[in-house]
Amino acid sequence: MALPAEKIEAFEPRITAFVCNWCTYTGADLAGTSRLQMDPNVRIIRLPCTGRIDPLFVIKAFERGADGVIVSGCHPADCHYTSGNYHARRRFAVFNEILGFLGVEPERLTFSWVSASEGQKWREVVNDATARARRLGPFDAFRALAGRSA
Amino acid sequence: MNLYQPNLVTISDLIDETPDTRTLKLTFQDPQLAAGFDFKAGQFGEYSVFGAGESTFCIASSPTRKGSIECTFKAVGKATRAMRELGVGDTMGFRGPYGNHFPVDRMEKASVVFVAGGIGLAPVRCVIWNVLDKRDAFDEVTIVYGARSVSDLVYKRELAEWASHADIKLWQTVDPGGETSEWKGEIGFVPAIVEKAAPSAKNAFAVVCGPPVMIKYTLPVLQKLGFADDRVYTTLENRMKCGIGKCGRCNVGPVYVCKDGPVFTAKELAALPPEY
Amino acid sequence: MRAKTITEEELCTFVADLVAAGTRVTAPVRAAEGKVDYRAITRFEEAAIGAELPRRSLKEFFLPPTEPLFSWRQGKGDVTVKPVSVSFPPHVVLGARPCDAAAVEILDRVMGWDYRDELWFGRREATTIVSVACPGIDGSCFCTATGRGPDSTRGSDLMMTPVDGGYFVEAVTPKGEAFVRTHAARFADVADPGTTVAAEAFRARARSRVAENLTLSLPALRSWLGSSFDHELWRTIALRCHGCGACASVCPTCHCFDIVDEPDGVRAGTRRRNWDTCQTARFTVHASGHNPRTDQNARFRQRVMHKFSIYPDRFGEVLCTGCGRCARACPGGMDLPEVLKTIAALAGADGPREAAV
Amino acid sequence: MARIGVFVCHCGENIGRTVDCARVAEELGKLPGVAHAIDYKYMCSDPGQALIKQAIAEKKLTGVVVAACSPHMHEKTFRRACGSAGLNPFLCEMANVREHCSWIHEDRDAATDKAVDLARFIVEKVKRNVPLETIRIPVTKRALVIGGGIAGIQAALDLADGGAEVILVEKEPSIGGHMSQLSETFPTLDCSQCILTPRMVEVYQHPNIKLMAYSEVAEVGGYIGNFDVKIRQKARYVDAANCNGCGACQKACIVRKVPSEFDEKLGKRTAIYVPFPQAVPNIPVIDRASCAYFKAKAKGVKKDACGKCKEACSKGAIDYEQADTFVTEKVGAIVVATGYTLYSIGKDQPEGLRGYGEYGYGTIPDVIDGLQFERLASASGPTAGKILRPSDGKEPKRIVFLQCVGSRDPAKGIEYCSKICCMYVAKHTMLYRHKVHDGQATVFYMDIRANGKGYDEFVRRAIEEDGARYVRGRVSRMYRDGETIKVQGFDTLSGEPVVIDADMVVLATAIRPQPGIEQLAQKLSASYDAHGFFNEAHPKLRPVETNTAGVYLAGACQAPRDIPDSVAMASAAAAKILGLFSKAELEREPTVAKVDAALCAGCFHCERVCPYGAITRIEVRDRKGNLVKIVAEVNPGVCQGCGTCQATCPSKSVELQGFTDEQIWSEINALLA
Amino acid sequence: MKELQELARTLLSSGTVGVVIGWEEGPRGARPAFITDAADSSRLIFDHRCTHNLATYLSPRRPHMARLGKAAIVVKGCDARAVAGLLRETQVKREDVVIIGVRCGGVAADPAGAKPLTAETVAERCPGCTAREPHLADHVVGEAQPEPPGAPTRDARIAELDAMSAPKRWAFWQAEFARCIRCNACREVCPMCFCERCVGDKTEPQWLESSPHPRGNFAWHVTRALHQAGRCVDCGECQRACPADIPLGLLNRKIAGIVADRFDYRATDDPTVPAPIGAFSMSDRQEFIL
Repeated sequence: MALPAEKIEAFEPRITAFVCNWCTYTGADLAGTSRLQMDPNVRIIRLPCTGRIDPLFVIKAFERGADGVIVSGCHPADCHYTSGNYHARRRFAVFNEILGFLGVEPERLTFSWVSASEGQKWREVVNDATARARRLGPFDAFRALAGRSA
Repeated sequence: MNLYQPNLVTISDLIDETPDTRTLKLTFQDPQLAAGFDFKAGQFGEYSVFGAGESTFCIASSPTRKGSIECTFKAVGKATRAMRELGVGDTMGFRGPYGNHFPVDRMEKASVVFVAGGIGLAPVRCVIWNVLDKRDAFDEVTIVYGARSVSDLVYKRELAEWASHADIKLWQTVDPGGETSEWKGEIGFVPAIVEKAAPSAKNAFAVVCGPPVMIKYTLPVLQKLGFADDRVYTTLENRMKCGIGKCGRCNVGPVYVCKDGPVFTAKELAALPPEY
Repeated sequence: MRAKTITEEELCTFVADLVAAGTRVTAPVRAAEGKVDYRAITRFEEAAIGAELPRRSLKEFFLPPTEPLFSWRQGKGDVTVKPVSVSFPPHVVLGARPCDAAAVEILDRVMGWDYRDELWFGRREATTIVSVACPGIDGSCFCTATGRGPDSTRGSDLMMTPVDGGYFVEAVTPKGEAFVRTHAARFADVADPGTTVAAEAFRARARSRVAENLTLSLPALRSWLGSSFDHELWRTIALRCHGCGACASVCPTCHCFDIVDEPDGVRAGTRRRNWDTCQTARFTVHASGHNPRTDQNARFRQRVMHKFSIYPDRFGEVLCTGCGRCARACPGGMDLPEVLKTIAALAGADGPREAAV
Repeated sequence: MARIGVFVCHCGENIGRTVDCARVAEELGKLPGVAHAIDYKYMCSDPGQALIKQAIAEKKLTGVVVAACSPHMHEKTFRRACGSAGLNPFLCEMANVREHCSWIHEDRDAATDKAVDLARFIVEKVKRNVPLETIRIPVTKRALVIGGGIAGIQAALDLADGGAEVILVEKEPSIGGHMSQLSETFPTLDCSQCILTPRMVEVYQHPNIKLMAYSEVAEVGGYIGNFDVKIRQKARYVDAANCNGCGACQKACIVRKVPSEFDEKLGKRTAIYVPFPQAVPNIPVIDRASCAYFKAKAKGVKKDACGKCKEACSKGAIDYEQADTFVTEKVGAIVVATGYTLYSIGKDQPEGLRGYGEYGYGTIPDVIDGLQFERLASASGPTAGKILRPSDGKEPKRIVFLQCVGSRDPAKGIEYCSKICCMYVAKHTMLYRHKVHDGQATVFYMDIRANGKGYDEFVRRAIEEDGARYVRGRVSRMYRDGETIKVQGFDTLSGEPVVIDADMVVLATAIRPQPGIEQLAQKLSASYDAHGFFNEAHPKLRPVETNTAGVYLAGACQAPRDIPDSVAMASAAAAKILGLFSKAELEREPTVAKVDAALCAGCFHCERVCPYGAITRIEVRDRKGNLVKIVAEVNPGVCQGCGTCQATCPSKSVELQGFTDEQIWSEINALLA
Repeated sequence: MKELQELARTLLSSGTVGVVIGWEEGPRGARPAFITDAADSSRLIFDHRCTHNLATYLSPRRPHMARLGKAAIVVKGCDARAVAGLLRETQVKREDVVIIGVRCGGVAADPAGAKPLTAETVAERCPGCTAREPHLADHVVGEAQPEPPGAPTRDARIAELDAMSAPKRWAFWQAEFARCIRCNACREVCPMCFCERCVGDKTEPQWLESSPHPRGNFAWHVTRALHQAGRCVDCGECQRACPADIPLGLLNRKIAGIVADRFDYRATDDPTVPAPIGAFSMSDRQEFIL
C-alpha cells in the first residue's frame, strides 16, 4: 500500500535502529567522521551486541510509533563476543517471518551487518530504510492498535 | 471522575526512616480536599505513581493532624520502587480513605498497649498519635517496638520523643545481633519483650502490627497476660487493587479485607481461613 | 402490564428503528468461525436468537475485558488527569439468555455496595436487556439448581418466549414496560390464549430438562461450605485444573479485575482495568513475594467458596447462574456441576430441588 | 523524581553548526526528571567538566547525560569526571549528537530535532541506571601450561622468569615436542636440538616451574584467576624420586624391537625407555603394551615372566604396581600449547578427512612424511644422519617431495594452508643435497609461500645453490615399479604431464591439531574451529587469548605455526598473564549479567548461548534444605557482557547490568516524548 | 485398555509410582485422570477422545502434583515430544517419570461427545501425523492404529495466508486477535510454557501490556509464537483451550515450518536432539539481512 507521491514527499518516517556497540555503532561513528550525509530519520539505540537485541524491542518500537526498525550488528565471524550475532541471526530469521505472517510489511524491518569500517554501508542502510518506510507511509495499522494515528 | 480516579497530592516532605524505608508527607492539591479530608486511624489508601500503578498502605499519620497525610513504605514492588524515585514537589495520586479503622473511641478510658515490629509501626503510629493527642482520655500507654537492627527502626525522632514522655512506657528492642555498641534498648524478639514488659490487661486494649511471624508469637503472649482476643487488634496486608470491595483480590474466607478490614481483632482473625 | 407478542417481521422493523434512532443493538450473532457471540447488529437478520449459548456472557457489556479508567499527562512534577466519561449511549441487548441477564443483576450488588461503580452502572442504566427464554442447552446446564432457570426473568427488562411465528413478550421491570410503551407499535396484545399456554409449556419443558442435570439445596450447600474449608475434598479437587482462567473469562458472574498503568511515551499514559481471575497463581501474590493461596486446589476452592458461600453470605445470592460455560470451556475437564454434585452429596444437599432465594 | 543533568556540547562548531544546542538544552529541560540542562562550547574541556561537577554538587544530580560526541570517544572522560564529583560513574551516559547527528545532517531543524530525541532516550535510560561497582576478582598467581613443546617451554620460562609459578603439563614422557625431532631448522639451518635442549634443561631446573611430564589435564573448573585443574599423572612404573637415569634398566630390557615414536617408527626402542637421550626428565617409562612382564601378567601367568629391569635397577626404582595419580592445582591462568599432529598418509582417517589412495595410503615403504625425513636427516636419528631409504637401507638418489598433501585440498577435507611446509621442504632438499651430493630433489608445489624473514632467500638458495628442481603441479598418482616409485603428475607451467622416477618420496602432509583437542577445549570452555584448532578471541586484536577469560594460546594449537611464530605467541601469552598477575585483584567492568534466581525456571537456554561458559548451575533449597529447583547463575569473573543470555531467556530473568530491560524499555518508550 | 489398566495397577501397587496420569471418562467426555490407588486403575481409558496433552502436568511449577509422588504418564506420540522438551530443558529428570506410550490413530478436536473420529471431528494436527508411535517411553501399549481420517488442512490455509497481501494478512490476524481476552489459557495449558514467571507477567518493565486491547494482544501473540519456535510440539492444546477459538495452531504450524525450513529441525520425542534456538550454524540462511 504505497502512498501517493505528494504524500511521500511530506511524510517523514520515524525509524529506530538497534545496533551493536562494536560494529554498527562504530560504523555509524565512522560515517560521522567521514561526514557522510544521510537521512535524519533514524534514531540509534546502542546495545552491546546483536545477541542482546530482543524482538520485544522491535515490537515496543512499533508500539511507540516507529514506522520502521533497523537491527544491525557485526558480520558473521566478526562478533566481538564470538557468537552473539549468530544467535541474533536465528532469532530474527524466525521473528521476521512471523511478523510477515501476521501481516507486517517486510519493508518495515531492516536487518543488516555493518562493520566498523562500513560507514558508507551504514549510510545506505539508513537511506534505504528511510526510503522504504517513506514509500509505505506511516505505520498507521500498528498505531491503530492503540487507538492512535500519526 | 470515577471511583478509580485518584486525587492529586503533592509530596511536601520526605523522610528516610531507614536505608530502605521512607515516609512521604502528602498534601492534597485540591484546596477543599486539603481542608476537609478526614479519616480514622487504621484506614488505608491507594497511592499511585502515574505510570507505575497503585500500592496499598495505611495512612501513617494521625487523623488528629490535618492538612496532610503521611505514608511510610518500603520499595518492594513496581509502584513502591517508583515512589522512591519521587521527590519533594512531585505529584502522586491518592484514593481513600478506605476500610475500617481501629476503634479509638472504644479504647477511651482504657489502657492501650501498642506492639509493633519493623515497618509495622506505620499503622500503629497513626493510632499512637491519635491517642497521644488526646492523652487524657486514655489510661496507661505502653509501646513495645522492635526491629531487626538499630538501623531498621523507623520513626526514630518520634521514638525519642515518646521515650521522653513520662506517661508513656516505651520498650524498644532489636533482634539479637542487630544492636550497636551505643544501643541502650532491649535485645530480643518482640514477643519476649512484650512478656518482659508485662503490661496489665486490666481494662486494656492491644494493637499489634508487624511481620506475620511476630504477630503469630505475640498473640499467645498477650493471651497469657490476660488480654481477651476481642480486645487485641491487628491489621492485614492482603494484596489489593480496587480497595473498595469490587476486584475480589483481598477476599479471605467471608471477608473482604478492604471493606471489613484491614483492622481485625485477634478473635476475628482466628476465625479466618489462613489465606492472608 | 399485560403480556404482548411480537412477530419476527416486527422485530426486523424494531431493530431497524432502534438503530436508526442511534441505539446500539447487541444480539447473539454467528461469527465467521461458526461460534456464537453477543455482538452489535444493524439488522435483526444478523442475529441468531435461537442458536446455542454465546461463547461469552453479557458481562463484558458492563465490565469490558479492558477499559480505561482515566489517562494522565505528566509535566515537570505536576500531573494532569483526564477522566473518562461515565455516561453511555442507549443500548439494547436483544436475545439475552436468562442466565446471562440474571448474572448482571447479581453483579449489581457487588458493584453497588457502599461504593457505586459508575462505569458499571452507567452502562447498566443505558442498557435495556431483552431476554429470550432458553430451551436448555446440554448436560452442563444447571441454572435451575442455582435458583434461576431457563425462563428466569431476573435481570431482564423484557422476557421473550418463542412461540409460533414470533415471541411471547412480558415486561419485567418498569424500564421494560416503558420500553414496550415507547415501541408500542411493534407489539401486539396476546390475541390467542393458546399463545400464553404454549409459552408456559415451552418454559416448563426447559425447566424440567435442565433440572434433570442437577438439583441442589443451596442453603445446605452454603452451610457445608461455610464449615468445610479444611475438608479433604479440597486437597485433590483441582489436579486437572491448569489455573488458566478460561472458566472465569466465560463466566457471567466472575468479576475480578486488575488495575494497570500503561505509559505511552515519557509523559502520558492510561490507567486501565482488565479482567483478572483468582484461578491464576499470581492473583494473590503479595509485594513481599508471599502467596497466601499456595496451590491450585486452594485457588479452585476459592472459586467455589466465593460463588456458593462468600457471595451469598454477603449479598444473599449465589454468584452463579448455572450457565455451564466453565465446564464447557475447561481444557482440563474440570466440571463445576460435578463438583457441586459431590459437595451436595457430602452436605446432604442433594435432596429435592428447593426454590432457593 | 530523578534529578538528571543534561549537558549539551557544541564541540566548537562541530555540533553547534548544525544543531541548535541551546534549543536541545531547552527542550530537554522540559522533561520530567531533568533538573538541570545547559549547553556549552566544549564539554570535554576542563571548564566543561567543571560545569558538570559543579552541577552534580549544587543540583544534587542523580544522573548525568552528556550530549556530545560518540561514547567511544569520551564516555570514560565524563564518567571519570562524575566519579570525581561523587556520582557513581555508571550514572553517566552520553548521547551521540556529533557522529550520529551534526556531522551527517545539514538541515538544522531536522538535526536539532534528532539531537533532542537522542538525548531524550539517554535521559530516560539514565533514570533507570543504578550505581555499579567495578568487579574485583582475586588472582592466583600461578599458571598452567599445557604442552611441553617449544611454545609451552617458552611460555613456561617467560612466566617463571617473570616471577610466576608455573605448572607445565606434558602428556609424553619427555618435554621437547616436535622440535626435538627436527634435524635442522629453517632458514638458518641451525641444529634444532642444540637450541632446544638447553631450554628443556632450564625448565627442569627452574625453581618456579613444576614439570609434570607423562601427565594430562583431566578436569578444569573455576574461572580466570581461580581455575582448579585436576591433572592425571600416568603411571610410569618407575619411581621418579629414586631413578637416577643410569639407563641400566633399558640395557636389561628383553623387548628391544618396539617401533620408536620419537623416530617416527623408523627406529626401535626397548619396552622400558626414554624417548631420546636428551629427554627431560630423564626418567624411563614402561610401555605396558609391549612390556614382557605386563603381557605375561595380562595372560594370567602367575610367576613373573620377566622383571629384568627391576633386577637391573640398583635404586629399586621399578614399581610394577604404580597407578595413575591425580593432583589438583589452583592456577590463575592457563596457556594451551598442545601443538600439532601430521595428517596421516595411511588409510585410517578421522571423520571428514579422506586419505590419499592415489599415493598408496602409506603402503609404499619409501613414501614417508616430513617428520620421518627429519629423523633420517638427524644425527641422533635411526640412521645416524645418513639418508637411507626405509625399504632396503639404500641411499636414494632421486627424491620427490610433494607439497600440500592434505593442505589446501578441500576435496580431502582441509582447505587451509599448513604454512610451514614450503619452508621445510626447501630445507629438506638442501639437507639432502648436503648429505647426498649427487642426489636430485624434485619438488611438486602449488605455489611457494615464503613470507618470513630470510625465507624467500632460503627457498631461492635451495633451488639455485642446492639444485632442487621445482615442478609446479600436483601429483595424481604414485606406484611402485620394481625398486622405483613412479610419480605421475602434471606440470602446470609447461602444460605437460610428467612422470618422475623416484627412489623415495617425501610427503609434506598437512598440519592438524592434536587428537583429543576438542575434549580439552570443552574442559576449558574454549571454542575451536571446524578443524579443531583453538579459536582466538579476536583474530586481529586478541590473537593469543581465547574467548574464555584466563585461557591463552601459544603455537600450533591455534593454527599451523613455525617455530618463531610459536615462540612469539608463547611470549605474548606469558606477557598477557604476567600483566594479569601484576595486580592482586582483577578488575572488570560491572556490565555483566545477573540471574534472578527466584524467577529462573532453569531451562538453561542461557547456558547454551553463552560464548564464555559463564553460566553455572546452582541449587535453590528451601529453609528445610529441600531442593526446590536448579537455576542458572552467572560467574561475573567470566561474563563479558554481551547480553545474549538475556535476549534468549524466555522469561527475561537474567539482566545485563548497564543494559537492563528497564533501561532499554525506557529508551524505546522515549520514542514518544 | 486392559493392558493400560493392568500396567497402571502394577506400577501403583508395586510402589514404582505414586500417581498414574492418564485419561478417564468425565461428565463431558474424556478428561485427565490422576490415579493414585491401584484399585482405581480400571478408570483409565484411551480412545480417540483423549486429545489432552498430559505432559503439562509434569511441569515442576505444580506443587500440588508433586505431592502425589513419582508420576507415570500416559502419552501419545505427539505428547511424548513434550516430555522430551521438558527433559531437554531440564524441567523433568528422566528417572523421575515413567512414560507409558499409547499408539494413536488420531484424536478428536473436542474430547466431549461420543461422535466417531471422522474428517470433520478429527483434531487438525492429526491427519498426516508422523508421531503416532511414541519412542520416548518405558512401556508402549495398545495395538497399531489406522491412519487418522481426513487430510491435512493447515498447510493449505497457511499457503492461502502467505498468498495474501500483507495488509490482508494483518486484517485476518487482527480479527482473530481481537477476540483475545488475555485469559492466558493458551499459556497455562502449554506443556512448554513452564516459566516461573512468564515474560507476559513481567512488570519491570512491562514489555507486554496485559490489557486485552489490540496492542497488548498483538505483542502477546507475537511473543508467544516466538517463544515456541523450535519448542512447540504441536499438541494443539493452546488452540483447544482458547475460549475465543483463536487459530493458534495455524501460527504454531507456520513456525514449525520456519524452523524446519531454516534449521532443519522438527519436533521430536528424542530428548538428545538439541533445540534450534540457543544453537546456531555458521551456514544459517541470511537472505533477509543486508
